[in-house]
Amino acid sequence: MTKPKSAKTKGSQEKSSTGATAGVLTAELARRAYRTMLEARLLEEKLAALYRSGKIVGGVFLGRGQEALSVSLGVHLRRGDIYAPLIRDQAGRLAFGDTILDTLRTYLGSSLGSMRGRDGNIHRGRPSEGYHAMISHLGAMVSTVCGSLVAKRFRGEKGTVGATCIGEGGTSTGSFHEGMNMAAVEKLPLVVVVANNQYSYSTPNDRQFACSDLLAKAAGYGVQGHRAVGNDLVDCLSVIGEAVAAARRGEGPQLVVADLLRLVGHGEHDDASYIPEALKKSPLGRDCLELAKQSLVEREWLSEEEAASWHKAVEKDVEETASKVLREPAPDPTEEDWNAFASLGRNH
Amino acid sequence: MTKPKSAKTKGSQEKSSTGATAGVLTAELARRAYRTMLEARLLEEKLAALYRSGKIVGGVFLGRGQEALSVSLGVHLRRGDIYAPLIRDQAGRLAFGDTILDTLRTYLGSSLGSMRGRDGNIHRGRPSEGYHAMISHLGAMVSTVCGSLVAKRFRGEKGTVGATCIGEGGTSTGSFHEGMNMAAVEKLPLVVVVANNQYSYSTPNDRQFACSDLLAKAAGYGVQGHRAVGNDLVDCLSVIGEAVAAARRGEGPQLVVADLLRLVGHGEHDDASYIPEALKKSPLGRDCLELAKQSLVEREWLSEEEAASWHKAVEKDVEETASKVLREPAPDPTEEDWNAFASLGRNH
Amino acid sequence: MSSITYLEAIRLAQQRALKEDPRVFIYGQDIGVFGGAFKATKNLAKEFPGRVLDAPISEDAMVGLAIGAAIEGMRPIVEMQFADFSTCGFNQIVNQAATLHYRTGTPCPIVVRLPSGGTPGSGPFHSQSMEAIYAHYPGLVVMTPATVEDAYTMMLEAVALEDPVIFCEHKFLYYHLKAEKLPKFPGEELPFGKARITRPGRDATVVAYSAMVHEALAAAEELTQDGYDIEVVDLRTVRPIDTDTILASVARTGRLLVVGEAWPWGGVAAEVVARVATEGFGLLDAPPQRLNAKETPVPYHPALWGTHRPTASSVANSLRQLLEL
Amino acid sequence: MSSITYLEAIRLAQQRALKEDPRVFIYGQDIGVFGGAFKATKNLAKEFPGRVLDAPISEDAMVGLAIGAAIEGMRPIVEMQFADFSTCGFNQIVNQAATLHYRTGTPCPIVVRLPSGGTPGSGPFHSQSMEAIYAHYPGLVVMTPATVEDAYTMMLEAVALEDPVIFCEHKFLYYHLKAEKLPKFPGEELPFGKARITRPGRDATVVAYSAMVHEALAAAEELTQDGYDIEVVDLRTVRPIDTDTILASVARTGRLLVVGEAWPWGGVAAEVVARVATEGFGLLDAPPQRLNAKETPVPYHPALWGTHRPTASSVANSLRQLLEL
Ligand SMILES: Cc1ncc(C[n+]2csc(CCOP(=O)(O)OP(=O)(O)O)c2C)c(N)n1
Ligand SMILES: Cc1ncc(C[n+]2csc(CCOP(=O)(O)OP(=O)(O)O)c2C)c(N)n1
Ligand SMILES: [Mg+2]
Ligand SMILES: [Mg+2]
Repeated sequence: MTKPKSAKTKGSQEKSSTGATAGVLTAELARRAYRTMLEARLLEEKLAALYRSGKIVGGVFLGRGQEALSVSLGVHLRRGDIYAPLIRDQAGRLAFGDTILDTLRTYLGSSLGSMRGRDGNIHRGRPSEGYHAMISHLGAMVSTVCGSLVAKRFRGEKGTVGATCIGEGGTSTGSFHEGMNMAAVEKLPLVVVVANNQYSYSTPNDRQFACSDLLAKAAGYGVQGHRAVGNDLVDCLSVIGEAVAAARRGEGPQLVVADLLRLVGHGEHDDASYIPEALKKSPLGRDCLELAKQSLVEREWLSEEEAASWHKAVEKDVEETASKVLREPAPDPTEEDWNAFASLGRNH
Repeated sequence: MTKPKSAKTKGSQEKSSTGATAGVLTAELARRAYRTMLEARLLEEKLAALYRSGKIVGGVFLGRGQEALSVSLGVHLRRGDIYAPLIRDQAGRLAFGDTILDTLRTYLGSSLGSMRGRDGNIHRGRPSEGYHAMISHLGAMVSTVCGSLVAKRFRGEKGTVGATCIGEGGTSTGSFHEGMNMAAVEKLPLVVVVANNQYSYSTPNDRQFACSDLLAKAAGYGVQGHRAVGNDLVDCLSVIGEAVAAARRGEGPQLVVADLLRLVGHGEHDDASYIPEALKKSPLGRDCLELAKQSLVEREWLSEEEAASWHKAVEKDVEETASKVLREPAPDPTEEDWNAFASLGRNH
Repeated sequence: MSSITYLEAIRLAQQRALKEDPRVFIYGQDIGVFGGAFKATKNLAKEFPGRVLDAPISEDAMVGLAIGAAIEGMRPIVEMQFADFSTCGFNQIVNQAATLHYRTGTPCPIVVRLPSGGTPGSGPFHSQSMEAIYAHYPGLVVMTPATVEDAYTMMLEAVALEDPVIFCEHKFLYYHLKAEKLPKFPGEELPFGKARITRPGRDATVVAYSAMVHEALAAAEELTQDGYDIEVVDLRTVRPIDTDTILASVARTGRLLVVGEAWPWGGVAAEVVARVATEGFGLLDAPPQRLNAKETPVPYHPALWGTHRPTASSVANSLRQLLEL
Repeated sequence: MSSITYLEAIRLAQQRALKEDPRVFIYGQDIGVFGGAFKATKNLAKEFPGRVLDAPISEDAMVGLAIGAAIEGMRPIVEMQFADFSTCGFNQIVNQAATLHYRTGTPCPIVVRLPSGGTPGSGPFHSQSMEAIYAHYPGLVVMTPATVEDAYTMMLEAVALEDPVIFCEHKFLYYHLKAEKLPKFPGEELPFGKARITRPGRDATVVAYSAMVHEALAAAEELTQDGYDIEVVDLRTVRPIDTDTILASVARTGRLLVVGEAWPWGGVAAEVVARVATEGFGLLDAPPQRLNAKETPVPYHPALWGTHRPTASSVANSLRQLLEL
């Protein structure tokens, strides 16, 4: 089911990062990443609580355990880049500029949220600001990001990248394949991060794919491959930093594969009892937030005290924002324009 | 655009055949293969003539130049196997048991053909006999063959294989990807032959894919890979023979990649002027039928005289069959049942 | 006493199909040990080892596999995790499954289960009703059971049919609907393809299917207070459509309202209205009417969703208008 | 004097769009140097270097790419090689393009060109008319030009619209239809979304679109011999449908026949009949009728194909029956 691999195995076109201290990694970046992970974690805990208390209807889908990987992509993107996060990317979203406020608004369906109650939870974004709003159909965002990058190429914009994430299960979709191939043909500055969390919903990897290493797909598309240790923030930051930099330099699409575990169900309705205890106790199951703190403290980039005060501050922020949003108006069906067209009137 | 490769380059999971004299190759097999290639070639020439004279309406899509590769798969299949040929597989079809008669009937839309005028040309088959009838949508047959193999597994049938072909262009489809991955997960005895004829319709390879070698896809799916020299009958026979044997032995899906050129347009309406003369004159452009004859003659498996007499006999057969079919009744719309359902009456 | 839900009926029908017919197997994401996103295959993998298989996230290939297996004589059931994801298997369904028998004479007896329809908070991609899309294609049977009993017997019928069946099971009904016991065998009450007069009436006919049958029934109940007696027809299958039963009903009531949870353009309601207008024009005392979802994606917020789809109260409103025409 | 075909009109409209609007680019299989399977982009790659791009055989990703480019302000045109292959891009069209504006407020101005409809010998997979499938989805505009002039102006309109447009261009009309000159700009004759009274008449209204307009016109001509004067309405766009023009026509003639080349179930004809029955019931002197393709895949043999789709003579027959009702 799970195939633990040593972190730096080389795939055929794989580029190994130069390790934890590689190029782009600075204390400031790591601190920002850690703080954002913390925000994501505490915000998600609040979302789970709101779901349990019946305030959020539908579903809540969390990225617990995947914050290090997710944030590492988000922090390496900048204004003008394109980002299409997927299910478990609360941390990456916040790093890219999404807010605790808009997350809560969207989950709670507030009419003030960017989706205005029309769409919810993980399906949020602000496409006109380069922040794509995923559709549920896995794989679909790969080619969409390609399209935005093609637009930038047409406009002569240089040095911007596009990025998306996907689970190992999503790599089985035809969409993923077509998008990867297309990106490679067009040599687009696309970074695709595959979060191999060993399960797609309940399905273990041996029912999802049969290659011995997902990174072997890179050579099949003719793109560069990178491997990151999914729950090691410092490794994720440096590997993804290098992947994003390579894309920015014009080296074409970059595929990053990281093994990890989600430390939570597929959604909050799911107790993930299909994940064996032994796996949870394996290195894969170590909590990236905890590991990140240790690692930053060891490097003296962060003190325990600071971490604790951040925790408190974020908690407060989340609580206050949630109370505020809970008082915000729900969308009013009689005010809704009920029109799917941008240029046509209603009822066409 | 085209990336000529040495015939025996090793991909990561690639199995090279042991060469021209490998296991299964016998004079008898090679003679049968050659004769079938000849049938396919002469039959297709007739189809082209019927198209030019307006007798065949719609389109004619030929496999000229790809007979060696196509036939090599067909001759290695046997009763009980599953075969889903694609566009350029006239030779493989005949080897699998399709006939000159039914080909002509289908192209001419005869009501006596297996498609009864309802479908035509390359879209023919007898699914209930393991001979799938392709739909046009490229890639779709990969998973369909998987399904038939799963059925055989349910029934406990052992030692049968399923096989399909696809062009290099077809590998870009999501269907191809999903089917390959599924076959690998299920460890099915599937053989997929990719005929890399450098163009998909007019589109050169550099607009179709970016991997340096299509065989690199094998590792990405976790299937065994093989390379054949696409216009060398003896090499195709031995490589595909080995691939089919491996599938039969239970080694799971086998991907065969062969470089070659189609020596004809995409369809008979197309003059293929987009294919550069230099490429046509390269080793890739050598006619597999001619090469096969030389090779068999050199090995003293066939004499020039015999080849000439076969040519004559096949030509006669094709001509006589065509005259016969041309006199057969067209389907009568007033007799047609106009019912798409198997178990419901008309007009449901 | 334990009562049986609509969801459980579907599970039990699949269990029975697996038990009685060795050709049956089930294929879909998370349907094995996990028992499916909605638990429609709970325990079946254990009870029938090797016959309830987890699929990769590959809807196109899932349907392709089912077709290939059907060609070889199997009776595959494919579970889509949500109807909405069947768009990714659309090509195989409409171009291969639907055409196979006409083209080749080989039947394609597959069942594709679509957990369909809206539930609060499910949003644009987990709420769709795609029956009209599939019913457009000759060669596909489209079932839309509205009751626990029908969910059970129609699933058995679906497996038995020689044709590909799109089985639209409504997620809102999964837990909301219960029955005390199940019919012994299909056809006990009504044969395949026959609509049901769920509630006989005199003043107007409401034609509905799936979850909308229950909104129609509630609306009919509401209108008794105004002294109206409304007939409710449950289509049960939307392809084929039982036009005869509809026409007979309209012949009695003279008034027709068709309710569909999907969008109006080319939907079941359009098709039924077109048939009645064409074949039963003279039976109508008033213009036939239809009521559908609003013309947007299915919204996420429950307040929007509740207005987006037809409800008992909007059906009752439409009926009041119809009765005044 | 050189006359302009329907196909050439589409090519010229794309040329003009490329010339006048730097946001426009075209993406599709074999459309670059080769000029497309039907030559609808002939020479455009040369005239507009880098803006007419060959795509891999990846319909899903082709549409996805167009959507992403549209989000960033481009105006992509995607050519499907045949309408039939758009099933492989179906998910992106109906779930991403159609929903984007409603969900996010960001418009999705893409054009997806579908070479549609039957021609002799093209068979089940190169003949389909998919307008009803796409028109079902709120958020998609579906155009079905029937004339050379409309092919030209509507393509320009399609590129200008803020919404995703499914542009159903009919392959049978590609070479068969000719015009002497093209309109200068869209809207010169009729605004977007307005149907055309192609032939005024008194005794019955035939509503048609795309290739069927010409079958309807020939049938109308044939019926002059019986002394009937038939009005022919060309819908031009099937989403939106110009119900007002249809109702006004039926108000004059009292009789309605709707003709569609696609299958009947939930097709354009069903939708139009449903609208007229609902909104124009009192205008009808006889039951509204529809005529569609037969209920099978489109057959290969020309003799079967010629019977499968509506033709002038089957339209004339339907009209005669309608006039006797
Ligand atoms: C095309 C498609 N089919 C099915 C689903 C339903 N679905 C949602 S999440 C999920 C599992 C995804 O697994 P993976 O890609 O590994 O991501 P993870 O949830 O593990 O992060 C499935 C099957 C979907 N979203 N899209
Ligand atoms: C999904 C899909 N899209 C488009 C087409 C139209 N089409 C038919 S053949 C062809 C080119 C195929 O190229 P390749 O797979 O390389 O096979 P070859 O023709 O070279 O043998 C295309 C684009 C199709 N059949 N299916
Ligand atoms: Mg996963
Ligand atoms: Mg090719």
